[in-house]
Amino acid sequence: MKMIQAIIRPSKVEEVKNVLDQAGYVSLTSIEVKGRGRQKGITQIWRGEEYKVDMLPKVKVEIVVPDEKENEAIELIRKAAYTGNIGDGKIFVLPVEKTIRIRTGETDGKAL
Amino acid sequence: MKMIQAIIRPSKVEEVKNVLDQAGYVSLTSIEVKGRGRQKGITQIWRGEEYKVDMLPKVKVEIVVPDEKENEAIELIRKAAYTGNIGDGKIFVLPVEKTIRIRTGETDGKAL
Amino acid sequence: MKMIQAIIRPSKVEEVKNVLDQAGYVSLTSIEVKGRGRQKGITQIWRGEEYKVDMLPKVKVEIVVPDEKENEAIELIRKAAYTGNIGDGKIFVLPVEKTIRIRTGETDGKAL
Amino acid sequence: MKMTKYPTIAASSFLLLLLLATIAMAGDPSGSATYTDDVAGLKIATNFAWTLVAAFLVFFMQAGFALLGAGALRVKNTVNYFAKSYMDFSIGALAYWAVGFALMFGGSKLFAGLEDGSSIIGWSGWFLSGDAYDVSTMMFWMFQVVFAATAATIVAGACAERLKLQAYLIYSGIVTAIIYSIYGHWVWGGGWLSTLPYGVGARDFAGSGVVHAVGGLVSLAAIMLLGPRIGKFNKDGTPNAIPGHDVGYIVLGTFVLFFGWFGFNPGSTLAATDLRISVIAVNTFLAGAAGAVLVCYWTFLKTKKVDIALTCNGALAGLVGVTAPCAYIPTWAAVVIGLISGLIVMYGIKFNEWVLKVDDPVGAVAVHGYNGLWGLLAVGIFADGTYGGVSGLIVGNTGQMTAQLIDAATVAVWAFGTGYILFALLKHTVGLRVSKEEELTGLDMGEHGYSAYPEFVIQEQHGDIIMMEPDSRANDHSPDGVRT
Amino acid sequence: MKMTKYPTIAASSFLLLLLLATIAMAGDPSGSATYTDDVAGLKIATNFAWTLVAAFLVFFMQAGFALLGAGALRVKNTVNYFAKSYMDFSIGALAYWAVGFALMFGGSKLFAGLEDGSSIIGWSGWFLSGDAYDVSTMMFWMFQVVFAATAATIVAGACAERLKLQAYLIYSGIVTAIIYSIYGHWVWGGGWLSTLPYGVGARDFAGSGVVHAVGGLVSLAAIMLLGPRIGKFNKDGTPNAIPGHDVGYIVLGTFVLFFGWFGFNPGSTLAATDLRISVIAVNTFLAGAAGAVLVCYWTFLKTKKVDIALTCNGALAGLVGVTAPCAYIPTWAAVVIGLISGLIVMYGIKFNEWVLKVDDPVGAVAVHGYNGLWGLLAVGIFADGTYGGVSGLIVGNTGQMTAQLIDAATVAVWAFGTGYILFALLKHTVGLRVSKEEELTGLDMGEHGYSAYPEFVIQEQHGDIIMMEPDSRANDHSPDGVRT
Amino acid sequence: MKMTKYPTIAASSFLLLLLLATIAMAGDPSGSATYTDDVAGLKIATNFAWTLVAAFLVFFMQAGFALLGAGALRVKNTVNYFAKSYMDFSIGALAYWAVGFALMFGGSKLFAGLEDGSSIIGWSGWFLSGDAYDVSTMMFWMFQVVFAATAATIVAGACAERLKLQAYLIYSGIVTAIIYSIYGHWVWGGGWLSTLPYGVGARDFAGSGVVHAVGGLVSLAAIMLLGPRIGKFNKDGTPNAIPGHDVGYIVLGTFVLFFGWFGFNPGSTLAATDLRISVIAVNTFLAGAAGAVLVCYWTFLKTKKVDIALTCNGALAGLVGVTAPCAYIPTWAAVVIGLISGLIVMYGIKFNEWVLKVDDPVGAVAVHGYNGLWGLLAVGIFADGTYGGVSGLIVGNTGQMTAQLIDAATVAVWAFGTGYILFALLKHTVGLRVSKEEELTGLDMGEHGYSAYPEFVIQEQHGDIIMMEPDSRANDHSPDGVRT
Ligand SMILES: Nc1ncnc2c1ncn2[C@@H]1O[C@H](COP(=O)(O)OP(=O)(O)O)[C@@H](O)[C@H]1O
Ligand SMILES: Nc1ncnc2c1ncn2[C@@H]1O[C@H](COP(=O)(O)OP(=O)(O)O)[C@@H](O)[C@H]1O
Ligand SMILES: Nc1ncnc2c1ncn2[C@@H]1O[C@H](COP(=O)(O)OP(=O)(O)O)[C@@H](O)[C@H]1O
Repeated sequence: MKMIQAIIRPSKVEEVKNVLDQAGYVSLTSIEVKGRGRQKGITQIWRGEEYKVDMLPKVKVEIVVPDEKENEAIELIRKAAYTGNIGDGKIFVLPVEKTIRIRTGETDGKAL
Repeated sequence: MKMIQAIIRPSKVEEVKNVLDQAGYVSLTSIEVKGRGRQKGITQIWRGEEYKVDMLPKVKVEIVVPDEKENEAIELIRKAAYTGNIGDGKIFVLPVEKTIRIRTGETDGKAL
Repeated sequence: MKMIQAIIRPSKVEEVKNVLDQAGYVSLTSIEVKGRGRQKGITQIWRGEEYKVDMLPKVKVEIVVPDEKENEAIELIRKAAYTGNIGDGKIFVLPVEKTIRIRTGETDGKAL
Repeated sequence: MKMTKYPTIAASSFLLLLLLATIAMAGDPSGSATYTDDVAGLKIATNFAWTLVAAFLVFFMQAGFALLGAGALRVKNTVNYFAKSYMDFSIGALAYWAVGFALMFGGSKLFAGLEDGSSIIGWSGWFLSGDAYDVSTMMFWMFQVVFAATAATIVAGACAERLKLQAYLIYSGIVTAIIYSIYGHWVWGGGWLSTLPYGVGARDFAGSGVVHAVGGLVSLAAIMLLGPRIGKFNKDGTPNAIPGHDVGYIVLGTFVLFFGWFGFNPGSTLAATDLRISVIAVNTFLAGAAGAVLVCYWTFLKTKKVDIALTCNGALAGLVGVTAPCAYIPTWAAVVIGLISGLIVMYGIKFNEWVLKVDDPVGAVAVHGYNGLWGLLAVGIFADGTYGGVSGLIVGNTGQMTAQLIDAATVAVWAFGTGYILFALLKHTVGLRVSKEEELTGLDMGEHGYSAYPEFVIQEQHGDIIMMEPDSRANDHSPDGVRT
Repeated sequence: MKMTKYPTIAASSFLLLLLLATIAMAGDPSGSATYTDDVAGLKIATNFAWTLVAAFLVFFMQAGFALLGAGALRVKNTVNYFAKSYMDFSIGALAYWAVGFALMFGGSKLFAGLEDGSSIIGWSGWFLSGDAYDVSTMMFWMFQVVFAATAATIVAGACAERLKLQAYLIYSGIVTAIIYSIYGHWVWGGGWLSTLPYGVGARDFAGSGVVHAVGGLVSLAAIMLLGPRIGKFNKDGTPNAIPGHDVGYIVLGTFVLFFGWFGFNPGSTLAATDLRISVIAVNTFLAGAAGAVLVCYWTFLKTKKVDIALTCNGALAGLVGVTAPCAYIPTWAAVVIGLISGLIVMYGIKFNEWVLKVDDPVGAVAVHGYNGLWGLLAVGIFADGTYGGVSGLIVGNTGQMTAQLIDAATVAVWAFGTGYILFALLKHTVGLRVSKEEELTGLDMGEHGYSAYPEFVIQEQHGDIIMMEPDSRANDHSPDGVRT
Repeated sequence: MKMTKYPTIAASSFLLLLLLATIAMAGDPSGSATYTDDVAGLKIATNFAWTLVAAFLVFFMQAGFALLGAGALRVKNTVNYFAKSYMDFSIGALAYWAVGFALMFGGSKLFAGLEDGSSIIGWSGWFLSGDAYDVSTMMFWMFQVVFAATAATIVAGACAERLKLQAYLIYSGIVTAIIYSIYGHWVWGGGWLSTLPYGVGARDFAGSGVVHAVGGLVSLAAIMLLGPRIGKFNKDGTPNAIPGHDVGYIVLGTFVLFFGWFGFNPGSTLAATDLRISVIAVNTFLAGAAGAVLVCYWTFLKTKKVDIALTCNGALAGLVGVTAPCAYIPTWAAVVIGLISGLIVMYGIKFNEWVLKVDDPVGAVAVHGYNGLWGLLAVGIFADGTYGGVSGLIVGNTGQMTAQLIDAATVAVWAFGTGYILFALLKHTVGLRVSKEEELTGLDMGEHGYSAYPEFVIQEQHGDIIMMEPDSRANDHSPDGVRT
């Protein structure tokens, strides 16, 4: 199994979730993060002084899928999160060795 | 080493922590997340309109253990987080290649 | 590629980021977490009663690097996050199988 | 205000006294001519104190509006709403000082410097200069300006989360200086509505119509032209809930508004020597309480939950509804008015969302607009003849109701009409709406360059919301952890 | 209120004047018979203005209670607490209008429409109808209703985080309409306590007993029947700290309450022509300040930290303690009373948690209950005879102390007893407590279907708390990053 | 206050009347000798009511200061700031009761018990005991103590996020009891500044100098000795922005302060029978509005953003600027004063950060210090001679300006000088500054042992901030998601 971690714009979360939902990937976890990448940060103002915040709010969506679904899920996320502008984010894939559903004790394939 | 990621109910965090503590697993990290699984979400109300929120607050507990402790730790968490109702959550196990304690520079086994 | 997860003091985040920045590691993600380790927690007071909070606020910095940069990045973080006191935190290294830049579709090396 | 409020008991009125004095002698900037060390002078001083303290309370309502609105919006638009709330009274104060007051009370001859005007419009007292540099005129201005600011601020809530700040700032000055002031002239400035040949003429004691209906109906025109927020309506036209970010702010704002209303209504006598102030205060309290109680129980019976945000709207609805009649009615009528106001606000919000399909994030149209109209009619129904010679249907009098109907129709046409024209003009000049990108990111970043709570970790709510199918509502009320 | 407050100087009192007037002529709804254009009329108007403004300030205390309580609770119960705070005054207003006022002041003959009643209970003035439709009666009602609402709201804090909303709403009406009003009759409505044959009879100037002790001791009965929150006590019976979610709300709530107290105490003369108002205001300020200073330094000396949440309780304790005696004492006594109040609240909270083992999330029992009783006794100690003929121990008089002791004992028995019966009845009918599941999830979801701050990321605190062993307290104060 | 405010119209003044009465008869604790049932007595009662209500409003400003400051700071120092805000008025009240009032008004002979003192310092009225146990003296004390507390609290904001609580608590008592009171004696207590032989002597109607300049300039001395917060200045001396954690608190605090200012300025007549109160209220409103409007548009034109936090400072600047002249000027002058105040605050903040290189987290020095001085001079410029015999440059009179310049110079030297000495002494005794570790962790944990919002997930902001190079400002305003 793989854990797909997608770091995306907050404004794209809804779209990503909907797309995954429709394709049958209902289960997922999301986390508020802050990130820095090629995007340079945005200018803010405080009492007349301008300054730049280089860590921007992003959302990390984590979804664990069976190996064979990896590419499909990545493609779905990529398309839904795309705007073409810097700051669109990144997807990381990590190996998952075991999955257990707490309620039933089922493992791996059955637990997803 | 393994990183055990358990996504559990917020109301079960205390119990999980206590159980781990007593079994000698003091060190751990927790993160507030929102998740969607088989649980369908809960109904909320705003100015007379009912709606459903499908992402529910969960807590992700991360604990890195030596390979041989993996199963014990999983069992402890599973029992403590169990209620038998949908929404109990899931446990994922990821491989960890290296661990370093910042204060001492010790690595791996010694760093846990 | 590797995902380096460093759990550090909130007051050290700025230093860690600056050091990484100067060494060319601009991209990273940070998450607010709470953690328990050897550090025993701190005493707090509420309406005249003292109590101890055992989960302390920490920041988890995640940075994905090519395999060959792993050690350099770890060293940089370790030095910047070091105070020598309990609570300095830990670094975990996880394998990453794939990286995709959403904007361009580039993968792996190019996506970092 | 005075003339139109109780002309039939004018002989016993302190203001007439002042009137005679001030007209005879032009402006008295120091007050040393107006005040004399006897019963007459002391009476003036007592009423100055009363009116000014009431004005200060009404001023504080601005904070209530700011809180109420901000709490009902999402985090990303909080700074923007606070900025609008803050700036509208600042700009409004200058606009009303320069122009509005003269349009509204010129020709009323109520105080020095207000000599010139017709029954349609006034034209004296500009900049409070000349003879209007007078302690009595200033006392009166102070009470009036806080009302003018209230009318303007109502619109901020209805248009929130998408209206350009720049358009708002322009709008704000124009409503205060012109739309509000001209209609106000007709009712409180001695204009034609106050002298209608039915009953004693149209009566709107503390401004259900002048303040609230104007604000609420300009709001309606504005949100029609502005369109709903992204995500408010689904493709099939059904509305989505977009919950506010701080329920504490909503409740606190309602408390502050309720508190300020005790300046708004009882203060509108401009005189503590008019002892009816106590009845007015009691009626105000009871109507607000009744509006809240109705909504609280109604929603509880329907959903088994107490919807406190809607209940707060119910309280405000009751307060708006009783604002016009508060001086003329017995206490039981205040309770009845409040209960009906509660119904109006609940069904008014549903009507706006499901029938008109307009998006009013704070419920301003239902709270202020519909209940403002209701308040005008309530005068014609419940006035019991014990005060100001105003008698309504409950004492068998129909003439007053005619006057009130004309007034309600007039304000509906005037406020909606001028509001529509104003916002249409703005739409084709500076533009009404922020870009889609800015709306999604939030107006705080776009218009202000900072966010309200930069150190708190925030999560977008909107992406998680699924509206309930009307038929699936019965089940699934289970909280987290209950098998469904 | 009047009769019992300073009967010995009744001749100089404006109310008696009114009394004569109103009794002779039945209700005067317009005020035109009560007000006359001379010194007598103007005096009435001045006192109307004073009393009404004071009533408005007291009304605003509701916002203070809401903030104070909400800040001391966890996020997951915030909406619920705000809802209780908001609804109790709404329901209370209607209950007091219908029933409470008539029970409390019927027979006092203070104003028109209050003729019938005995020294145990009153029975006239229902619904403010009939002769009670009178400007003076209404002025008086307005001041009284805000006090009645205060008594009810105190209990909300003590029972927070676990009491069913439905039980609370029923409770709220009954306390305001009956428990509060009947005891109030005995002290302020001309009842038996005010005419005790010791000193000048029991005196409770602005309600340490009538308002605060009643609220605080009903609270004690309620939390005994209700039981502690899950997690408050360990198996060995030691209490855990459950910190509140917003210290800013606690401080802000205290400011608002302090502000409102300037209506509560000085307003209780019902007359600005009673110039003692200035002494009352000063005593109020000093006692509140002294209570805060004591707690601030006491906790600092013990823990090297300033416990501002507890300090706010100290300020309120001082205010409660001085509420009964504020009119009768010199300024140094106000300072002493405030200091002692600070001690009472600190040790009262400890006593409740460690000895009684009851769970009072906001400290209502100690702040209002114990200090309410202390205030009654303080009259018997510190009254210096300069006002209302009330002389206490410091001027060598023991009779007044006897009356105060009887009053204190009476309120303790009455409030605790009726409170216990009421909550026991509720427990066996609608039930007092939410389900364990709902308590853990929070009452906001269970009773209201939404959370207070839906966009903020929240973390449960309770799971992280370990109470300190009493002997391990010395070490380990180190902040994050210091080697321990 | 009185004597210096309108000595030339003293004959018509109610206070003189009181004066004659009280001096003849020593303290009147019950008020029964002061109040008589006639026009004279009623006048006193009316003015008591007015002054006390105004004092209550000024008291409430403490909540405004607390909110304003807390909102402008980081989460980790919120409890500490609230604690300072709360404790300074508590300690200040006791200090002013014991010592300050006697130093300030002793010898003024304004009321009973204030007989002894010189033109430099007073020495009677300690502890409000002896003859000062008098209703009129108490009324006066109540109004004065809330002003004293205001002066002290201003410094809390300037020193926030690094000043030891213990040092603050000591400072607070000393400023209120001594530094504020002695200078206050010179201006309001009949001291030498009020009797300067230029114009009618120095005039500071409601305390631009006495309250605000004192607070603001003591602040300047304090922050010079204290040094900037860690991270405020870069190695090259350029300042960094450290945004506040809650913009809502800033706006709400400003609303509360504005509301309270209507007690501060109009209340300073101590008399509703001085009908100039209406002009004062209007001028107060207009100056505050003008200050806000100027800053709002000025920043908008420069940055295309509306900086609402700075705009709130603009409103307060206008209010501070008009505080001294509010009684003496026509309305257009209030607008002009407010506009200039807006400029002063914007450039004052820049001057402090870029030239003096001091760190004032809330802008207290610019808002209160610089605008306090401006207010004193504005009297000399804009007084139009219609009130109190004060005539400035606009009516061709230069004498008054001389007096005002002397006053401004005096307060600058006195407040900065004594403030510097006091903080230098504290620095070498208890120490001014918390440890570096505590500052980084936040004063909430270090001084109080808890955090303001324990259940909210908080992220440090400071680490993310990069100041803009002055030349790189033009580009890169794009919100998230726009290609840069
Ligand atoms: N190497 C990395 N390690 C960890 N997080 C990263 C890394 N690269 C990017 N991110 C995360 O992805 C987010 C988006 O990256 P960004 O560079 O803005 O996208 P792009 O360059 O593809 O337009 C960043 O804000 C950061 O949170
Ligand atoms: N495949 C997955 N990938 C990522 N997170 C998941 C996945 N499945 C479940 N989760 C997380 O676990 C939480 C609990 O899952 P849920 O389906 O409610 O449990 P169960 O179905 O076992 O009762 C979800 O809210 C989500 O955060
Ligand atoms: N085995 C572990 N699994 C997960 N998180 C850990 C583990 N060990 C430490 N941590 C995280 O690292 C943080 C710092 O650890 P700590 O024990 O205080 O450091 P040290 O002991 O090296 O001084 C903890 O607060 C926790 O969040």
